[in-house]
Amino acid sequence: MKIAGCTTLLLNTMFYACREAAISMVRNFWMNIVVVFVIIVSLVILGGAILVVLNADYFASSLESDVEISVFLKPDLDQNTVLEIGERIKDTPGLLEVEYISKERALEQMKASFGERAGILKNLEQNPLPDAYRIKVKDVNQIAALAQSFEKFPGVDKVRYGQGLLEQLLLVTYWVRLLSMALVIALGLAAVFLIAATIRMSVLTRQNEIGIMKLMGATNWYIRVPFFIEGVMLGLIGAITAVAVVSWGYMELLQRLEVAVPFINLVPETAVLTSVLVVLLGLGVLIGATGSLISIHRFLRV
Amino acid sequence: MKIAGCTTLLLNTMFYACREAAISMVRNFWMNIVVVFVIIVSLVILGGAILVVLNADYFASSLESDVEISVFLKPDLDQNTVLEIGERIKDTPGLLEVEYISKERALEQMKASFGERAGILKNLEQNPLPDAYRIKVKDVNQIAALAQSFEKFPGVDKVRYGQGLLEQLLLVTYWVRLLSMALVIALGLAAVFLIAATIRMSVLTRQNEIGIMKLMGATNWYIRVPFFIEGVMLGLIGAITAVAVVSWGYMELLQRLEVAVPFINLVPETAVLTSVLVVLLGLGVLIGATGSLISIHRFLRV
Amino acid sequence: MIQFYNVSKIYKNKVPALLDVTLRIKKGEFLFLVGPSGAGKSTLIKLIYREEVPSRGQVMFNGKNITRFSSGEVSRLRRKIGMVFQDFRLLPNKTVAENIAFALEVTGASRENIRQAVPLTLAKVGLAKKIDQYPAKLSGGEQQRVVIARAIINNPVLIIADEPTGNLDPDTSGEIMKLFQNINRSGTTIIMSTHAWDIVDRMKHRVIRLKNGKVEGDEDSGVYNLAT
Amino acid sequence: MIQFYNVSKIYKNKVPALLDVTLRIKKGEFLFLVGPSGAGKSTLIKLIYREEVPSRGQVMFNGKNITRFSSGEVSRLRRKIGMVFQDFRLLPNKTVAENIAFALEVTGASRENIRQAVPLTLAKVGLAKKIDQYPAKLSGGEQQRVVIARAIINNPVLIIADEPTGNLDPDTSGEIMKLFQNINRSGTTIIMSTHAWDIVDRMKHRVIRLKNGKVEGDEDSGVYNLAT
Ligand SMILES: Nc1ncnc2c1ncn2[C@@H]1O[C@H](COP(=O)(O)OP(=O)(O)OP(=O)(O)O)[C@@H](O)[C@H]1O
Ligand SMILES: Nc1ncnc2c1ncn2[C@@H]1O[C@H](COP(=O)(O)OP(=O)(O)OP(=O)(O)O)[C@@H](O)[C@H]1O
Ligand SMILES: [Mg+2]
Ligand SMILES: [Mg+2]
Repeated sequence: MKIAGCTTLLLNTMFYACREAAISMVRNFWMNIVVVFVIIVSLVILGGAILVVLNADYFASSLESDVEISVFLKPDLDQNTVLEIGERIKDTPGLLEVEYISKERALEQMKASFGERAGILKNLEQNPLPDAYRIKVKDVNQIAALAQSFEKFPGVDKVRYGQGLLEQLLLVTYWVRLLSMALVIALGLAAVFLIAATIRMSVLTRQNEIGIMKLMGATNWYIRVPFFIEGVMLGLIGAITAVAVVSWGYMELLQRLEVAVPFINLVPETAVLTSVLVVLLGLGVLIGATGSLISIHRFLRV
Repeated sequence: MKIAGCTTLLLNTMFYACREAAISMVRNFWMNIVVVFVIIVSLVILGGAILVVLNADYFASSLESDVEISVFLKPDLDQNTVLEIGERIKDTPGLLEVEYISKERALEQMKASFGERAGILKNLEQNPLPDAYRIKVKDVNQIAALAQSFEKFPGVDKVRYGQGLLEQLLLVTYWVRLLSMALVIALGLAAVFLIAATIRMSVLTRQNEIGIMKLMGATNWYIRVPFFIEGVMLGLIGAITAVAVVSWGYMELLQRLEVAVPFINLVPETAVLTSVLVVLLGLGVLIGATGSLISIHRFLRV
Repeated sequence: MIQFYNVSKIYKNKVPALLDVTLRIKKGEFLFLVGPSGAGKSTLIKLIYREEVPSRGQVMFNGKNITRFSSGEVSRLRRKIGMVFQDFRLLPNKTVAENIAFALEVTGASRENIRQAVPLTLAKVGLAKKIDQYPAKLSGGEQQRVVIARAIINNPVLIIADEPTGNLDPDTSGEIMKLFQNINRSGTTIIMSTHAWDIVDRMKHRVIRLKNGKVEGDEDSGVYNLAT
Repeated sequence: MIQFYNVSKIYKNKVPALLDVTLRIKKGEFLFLVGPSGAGKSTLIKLIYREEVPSRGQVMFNGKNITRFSSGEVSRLRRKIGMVFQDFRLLPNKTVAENIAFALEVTGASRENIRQAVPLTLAKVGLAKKIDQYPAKLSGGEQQRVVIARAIINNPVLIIADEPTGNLDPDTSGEIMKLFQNINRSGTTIIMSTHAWDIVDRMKHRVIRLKNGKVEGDEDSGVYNLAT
């Protein structure tokens, strides 16, 4: 009997809370438009930042995977020594791929890369190029150390890797990541702050009403729950819209870029969009909940 | 007598309006924090977008100025014919610079650009390169037409220009400009909308007060002016902060990039920052004024 | 001073608050408006103050049809009238002094003028002590007296008081009625709606009796006429 | 039922509203609280309702010290009391029906229950017609009757009415007093602050007279005692 009564009370209260939240949202329509707009802007920027980071990573990794160490051998080594060196290189941990490039193949490749101007190479008396190993590494950050160790191998003349360029590229991706991270954190906090301020505003404009409700014997939770629901709903609506905007925008960008600038490679949509979608939705709800809880906690004390 | 009275009335009214605006801003402190924050975010993004556009333009123009047409001459022309062709080229309108590159100079340049690998060119029996004219054009978009016309000159073997790459780069800068413009317009409108919504909120929370004031015989302007001042002040505060943030951020970026990635060239600060500063300040005030006027017009009718 | 010609007021939600009211109020009169709750007293007052416009008929003030007033003219009209609202309508974010001063500020009075008039007027309603309080910190009767002070501060030609003694004890009511009486003697017209039958019976002024939006009685030196 | 032990209330701005008040109210009593404007009547009432806490002394309700109540206990206390506020405190965004229903909703009453009780209670105060109006669209006296309806709807053990007839005409006041009388006969305690000397004199109940925050008189079947 008592438990049934409690359940009814709870149901009634939940019904009331949802109705109040809905009424408040309809009543403060314009105000909520502003809030949702702010959340949308925050989350779209957040989503944009995530996509930029993902694409920067993608770009960086595509660059990184192209980066190789070239180990040039001394001229006039016999075939055995060349193979021995190859074995020693292959035994080094941390490598992805080791390829032997004979000087003949190197010349052919050079001719191919010269294209039209290959005529320049036609009249060479002898092949001036050395034998070489081309090595791909697992972790780009290990590349300098590995190159140094190969340099000490007997029979090795020179070791080359895209030193300057690679380091600079790594720095760029580092900065892109750092800036985006900072932006993401700042915007996340800003959105929470904005929701909190908004719910606070909503609390303030209804201060009178809340005071009266308390005097009528409404408990704190009876008054708080609608604001909580309101905050979460605002966050959710903002997040859903932001997800739509980001998805649409990214897909549009992909399509246009594919036609216009085919040489730029972006992360293909499906993989990225689902993760962004989940992150944004979760964040929207989290922002709404945190924001409203902060305001409720600070401004709805007895 | 009457005019003096009017002046006093006006002075009193202005004094009252500024005091009311100030009181309202202090009283709605947290709400105003939100508004100013939104304006700051909008203007910072706006400023960021402007800087991106400016830098993209700068980058594009630095690329464009590098783009040239190479007119390769047929082999074995006598010196006079070579000079004649040079004169004909120079007579064509729309060119910036025409430079003669003899085949000897071309080979030297090639050797220089090969650097370490220049050894490959050491054993050449004869210079395989042709004489050429290198031409810079005024308008990049004219480049294809000009190249075609040069191709028809007698004594000209081939005409080359960075076709594929240039076209793609032009497309990229076009897209950057288009997207930034869209972003700038969207954000400007969004900021106006937000200010309008905020002032409207401020009007709504004070609706009761406004009603009472009207009943006390206050004229419409007496009630409107404080809101207008409030809107302009909010816009101004937001703009000043945004200017500070953008200036600081850009200067910081410039400094860091100079140390970290010296090969990236950004527009040097002073020239850019002053214009951005002026644009943002003006926009802030404009946004504040427009926003409050919209709200006042729509929600403060008699 | 004021004429109603066949005035009806039907609110938006179809509530007929006043029906075909015709009456004339002369300058310098002291007039009681009585009638049961919901009879239309406040509505009649709101029509004079142009807070509402009549659905039918005309309201004239000093020979001008106020129904057709522009927003500027309405402001000017209201500045001439001292109004005691039934529901007070004090500005919650202003102190008692600021609330009263506001009625002078809108007329463009000098600050010197305001600084002198405010404490003087507050003293008249017995609230000198409460000058710097906010309305929410006052008792019901104290708030009502602030509203009365605000209505009389700029020496209006007409004072309209909508149940000005509803929250006052009989002694304080008596003081306020004496104040009104004095103001009336100096030439100001006073219209007062009230349920205080003892005051009406004692003061012997003109009484207009409303019921269901119609004028049921209009007597010089009348009485409240209790049904019971 | 209610005991005050040496209760003083000094508001934050140093206003002494109640000074050393000791009194005892028994279950089933009908009690008038009288005194001049600003005497401390509303303050005394707010202390029972736990809208304010005493600066010194204790207030007991049914043997419990309500000064020490937690927020949940305060809510439960308030749900047992029907309160008529001097300044109405109606929810402006709810209709008359919703306002009254709210007092039942907080007690967790079923919706069926609420749907039946609301029109019944409104009829008791003579406002059946206004059930779907918003408070702003009602006359002063009608709003006051909505507040009364809200106070009595959940059959509270105690009704506290702060000047419940300030905006009502004598006839309607009489009806409301009859209603209170009937509720009181069925065992409900009633505390009513008022300036209506005629009602106090006629009904002959216990009268507590406050002045400057002190109890100046406490008589069974007393009268208002006009100074004049
Ligand atoms: N703004 C409004 N919108 C709709 N109806 C209204 C409005 N104001 C008043 N009414 C209705 O008009 C009628 C007359 O109201 P009015 O306020 O004039 O009464 P009153 O004589 O002042 O009563 P009281 O003595 O209770 O103040 C009432 O039935 C009331 O419900
Ligand atoms: N919230 C408050 N803060 C400060 N002072 C207050 C507050 N409420 C009331 N007072 C002061 O306390 C005193 C008693 O006020 P109270 O409201 O109890 O009077 P009252 O007897 O109800 O008067 P009335 O008959 O006018 O309603 C008054 O001087 C009033 O100004
Ligand atoms: Mg009225
Ligand atoms: Mg009181």
